[in-house]
Amino acid sequence: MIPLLSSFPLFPVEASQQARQVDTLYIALVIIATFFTAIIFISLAFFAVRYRKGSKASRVLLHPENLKLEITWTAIPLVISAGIFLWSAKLYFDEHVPPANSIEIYVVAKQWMWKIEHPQGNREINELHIPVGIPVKLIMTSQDVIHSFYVPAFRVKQDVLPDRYTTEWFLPTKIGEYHLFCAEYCGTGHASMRGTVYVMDPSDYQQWLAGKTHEVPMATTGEELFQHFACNTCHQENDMGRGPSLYGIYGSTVHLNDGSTVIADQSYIRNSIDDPGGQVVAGYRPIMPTFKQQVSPDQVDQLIEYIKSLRPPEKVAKGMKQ
Amino acid sequence: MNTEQTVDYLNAGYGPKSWLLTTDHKRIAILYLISITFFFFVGGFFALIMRLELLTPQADVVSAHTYNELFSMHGITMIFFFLVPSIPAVLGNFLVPLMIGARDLAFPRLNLLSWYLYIFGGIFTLVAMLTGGIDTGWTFYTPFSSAYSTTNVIPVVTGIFILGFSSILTGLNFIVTIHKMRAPGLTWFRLPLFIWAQYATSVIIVLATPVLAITLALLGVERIFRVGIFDPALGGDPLLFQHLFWFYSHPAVYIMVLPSMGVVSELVTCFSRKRIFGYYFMAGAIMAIAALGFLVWGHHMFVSGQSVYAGMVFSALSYFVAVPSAVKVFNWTATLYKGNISFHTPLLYAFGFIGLFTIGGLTGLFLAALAVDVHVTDTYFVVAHFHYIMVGGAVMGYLGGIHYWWPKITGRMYNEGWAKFSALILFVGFNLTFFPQFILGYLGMPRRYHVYPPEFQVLNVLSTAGATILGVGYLIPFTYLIWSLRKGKQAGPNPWNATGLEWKTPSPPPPHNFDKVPIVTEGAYAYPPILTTEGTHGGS
Amino acid sequence: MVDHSSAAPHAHQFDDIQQQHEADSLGMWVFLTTEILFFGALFLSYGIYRHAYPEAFAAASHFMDVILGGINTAVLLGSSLTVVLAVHAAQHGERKRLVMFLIFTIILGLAFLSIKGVEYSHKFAEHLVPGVDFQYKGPQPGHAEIYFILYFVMTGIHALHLLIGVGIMTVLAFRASKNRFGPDYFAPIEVSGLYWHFVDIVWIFLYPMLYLIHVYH
Amino acid sequence: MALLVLTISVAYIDLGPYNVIIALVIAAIKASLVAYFFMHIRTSSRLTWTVAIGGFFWLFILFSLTFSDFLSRPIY
Repeated sequence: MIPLLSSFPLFPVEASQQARQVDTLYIALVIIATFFTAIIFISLAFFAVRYRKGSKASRVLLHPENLKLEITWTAIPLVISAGIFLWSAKLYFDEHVPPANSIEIYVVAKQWMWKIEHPQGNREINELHIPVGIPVKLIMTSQDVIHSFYVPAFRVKQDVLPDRYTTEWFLPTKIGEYHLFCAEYCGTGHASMRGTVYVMDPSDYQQWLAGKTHEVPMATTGEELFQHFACNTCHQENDMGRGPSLYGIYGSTVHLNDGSTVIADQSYIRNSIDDPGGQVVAGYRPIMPTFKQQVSPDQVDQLIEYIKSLRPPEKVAKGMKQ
Repeated sequence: MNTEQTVDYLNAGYGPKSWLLTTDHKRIAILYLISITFFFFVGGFFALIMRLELLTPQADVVSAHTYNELFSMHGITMIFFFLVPSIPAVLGNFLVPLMIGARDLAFPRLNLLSWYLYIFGGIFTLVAMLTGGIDTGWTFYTPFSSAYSTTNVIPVVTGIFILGFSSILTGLNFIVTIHKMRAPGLTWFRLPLFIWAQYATSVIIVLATPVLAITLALLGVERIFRVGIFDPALGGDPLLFQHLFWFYSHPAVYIMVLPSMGVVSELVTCFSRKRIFGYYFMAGAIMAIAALGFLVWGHHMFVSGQSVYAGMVFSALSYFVAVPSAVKVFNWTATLYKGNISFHTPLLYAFGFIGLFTIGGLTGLFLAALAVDVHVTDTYFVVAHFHYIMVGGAVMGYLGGIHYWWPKITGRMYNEGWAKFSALILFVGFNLTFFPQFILGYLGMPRRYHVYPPEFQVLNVLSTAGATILGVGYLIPFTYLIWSLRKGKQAGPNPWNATGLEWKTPSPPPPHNFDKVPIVTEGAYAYPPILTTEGTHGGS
Repeated sequence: MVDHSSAAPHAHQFDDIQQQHEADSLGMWVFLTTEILFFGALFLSYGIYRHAYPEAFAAASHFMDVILGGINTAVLLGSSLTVVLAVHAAQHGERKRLVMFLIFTIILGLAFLSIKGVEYSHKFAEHLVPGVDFQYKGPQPGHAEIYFILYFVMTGIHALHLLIGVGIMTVLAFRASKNRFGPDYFAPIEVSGLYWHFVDIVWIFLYPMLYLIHVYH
Repeated sequence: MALLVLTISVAYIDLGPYNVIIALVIAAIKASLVAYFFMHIRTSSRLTWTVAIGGFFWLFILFSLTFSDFLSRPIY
């Protein structure tokens, strides 16, 4: 019985915090659905037998329409629905707010593979190694079409779009190996765009990170790129350059030319590299050329990681604007 | 017997010209019946090969690319060329004028044009699919469809564009006909629910189809000129495509299932010999579904990168659609209460519809529940869910309707024993095919996969076994219905003793439907009261 | 278009000419709602991208010829007026006036299309045709390109509608000259008039959205 | 009626520069006038009103729900 069950599962493994929460909601829904299906099926069967043609059951009917009944069975589904909505919306919202202490890992999807890079510089393809018990946030983008990063054991899924970042987070709770699927149809090799997520003991994870000795941290690679593309000639440590300083900019609120503000997150940095004229910092002229053709999505990720590592040298310098 | 002498719509003229140039709504319905049956079996054939491939975890029947073409062609054929036109274009075309006591639809020539557009678009698409293939899925998501696919995207999209006009013309025709051509005394709230359903469906068609048309046109422009409308690499936004696409394609689900709901209301009342329970709520629910169905398209996009807040709005609105659907199921069930039920084949299909639609509808709640949807969207759970609605719902209703009105359409009865047997086979085959897919989906098997991890195999084998039964099940009615054309018993004008104007004229009806314009004095389903405790049934 | 005139006073499926007239008119209105949604989806795409790239859109609209566009607006409004007068003439059985106003309408329609053609040829000359020949000197050429695509698609589909309208009007004028219409039977004129007005209304929105963005920048 | 058209077109070009909302409001007014007088909505049945308004209402649905996504998107 047991080997059969393991080769023929009827319920997926729960390997993340979200999995437990989603399953609870799912089981509640199964109960509700079974209950109503049973009501309908049983009454169908009961009426079908009792009121079959020629049966002796009484057909005296007092009211052919029954307003109270109609209102009741309009209201009950409405109330139940409202309850499910609130419950599921809460979970959904939480699924989009990664905890501050999350490990951030970059994912680049392309036809038909997952390229993953850890901040420490470890790269892997179609594999994702993560520690158990620590929230992981994926910062994802695609090089070509829309993909979707789906780990059934974690009950999370998020489409991965070209020229844009989407994020997904989860808190793995169980050591093991789990499927990674591409869930958004992406062309011929869609079904083979699969991988494995390895949830490891934190110490094993550290060992794994260190095990690949030649890895250069993403921020370091990013710094080299920063110099290679001569970004540093304009974006200097202080605000004396032709472009704004990037020290301490990550995560801060930036005031733009048109009076609006924006949070300098990965999307903002990426947009500024691709389309520098789109969101110009207040006080600066739109002189930066686009680097869209020169910089690959992986390199953008490395630049972001570098910019993230730039802490403000002095608090005073930050407020200064031309 | 005496039908030999009387002129009916079938013997009013002979030869291909009398059919291909006809403006008689009943003949056009027959043209549609033949063409959609053809497309149904084409689409079913694609499905069978897919199920065959999915027997094993490896690719052994077809290649990845062929499989992708198969599911795309299956979806496109079944949705655009079978389900959307099925009940409206066949039963609706035949019955709307008959049920409201009109001589024809308001615009008979437009009606014929609509069939020509359908058949032209259909053949165009089919040829395009078979010559150059199409591997985008029926959803045509950008930028894959506009910049990456190397298949015949433009011709296929053109075919669907043409088909869109056919739909719009049919919808427009029904709306005008129902508004302007009802028999004297036939007020809105005396209309059979089938007419309400056709009306609501037409409203959806007319309002949603143009958006699909323009979206596909923009996709074509993007693909031909390599410019960015939806392609993010060129500044476009693929989510805009998804919004526009689902603005049509979610309501399209109701285009497919609402007419079936109308059919089921006719069947349940006729065979329990009772007025429908809660007529006003039923009519209201139809219109509510049609209207609310337009507010929920974003629930196809919960993981697409759509704003979290928009997702919540769409989720909340989705639950409002669930309510009128639930009301309808309750009312059908309540109609049976204290009825006088005789189990003819159409009623079996109606039972099948109610049961399967209930399961399909309730699993819709799972998908509207945001966090659960995140897990099951784009998996087999979704596949199972929409097949319960579209095959379990729409096709069951369609077959029920075909059986119910077959004597009216052809003047002949089919073999009841075979019919009941095939209804049972279809019900069993359907559940065996699609129920395992719910489990597969929750386990996490993504859709559109031709190879899969081995632990999913057992459920896939069950599903394929069911699909085989289902395939055979569809061939049985095809056979005995054709047989009945020659050998079936004469039906007479009203074999079911049903109310409704369509039964007050001979079967098959004369070319102009009614010799005298009927005058309506009572509401729909005015079955005589069923007599009391003695149990003597009060059929008229 | 909806067109059921025949020698018979009313088509067989109707009880009388009144019912037929109402059906024709309702049919056209329903058709126009599909048109609203058809163009509406385009306007939505425009709105989304304009919201996303306001500067690029404003800059790109500098290349529009406000004067020619303005003239075209006047031309179309004028043609709507001649259509109204044609319907009026048909209602009162004034055959000559009917034919005359239909011909005026056709001329104005063709005038609009010619001016549009001139504008298009300018765009070709200025290398502003996305997908064919697009060399844009202003800022954010990629986003400006979206503006030009939408410009061509929206005005192109609009022009196509107008072309169909001109075709219908030509048929009507021809049949009017054969005295097919009269005070009892003018639904085709009225219904085609509705279509014509709708095409006019679309342009009323297209003009400020495509041509007049930059004026306030 | 010709005068009406003329005034509106002139006023429209003058007011156009202010901003997009005014331009659209004027376009809407102009469109309504065309519909109201030229298309005989003025004298039409309730049904025609319903059909015309229905079309725009559905357009409003399309716009509002789509923009509900695009306008709330940066907040992530």
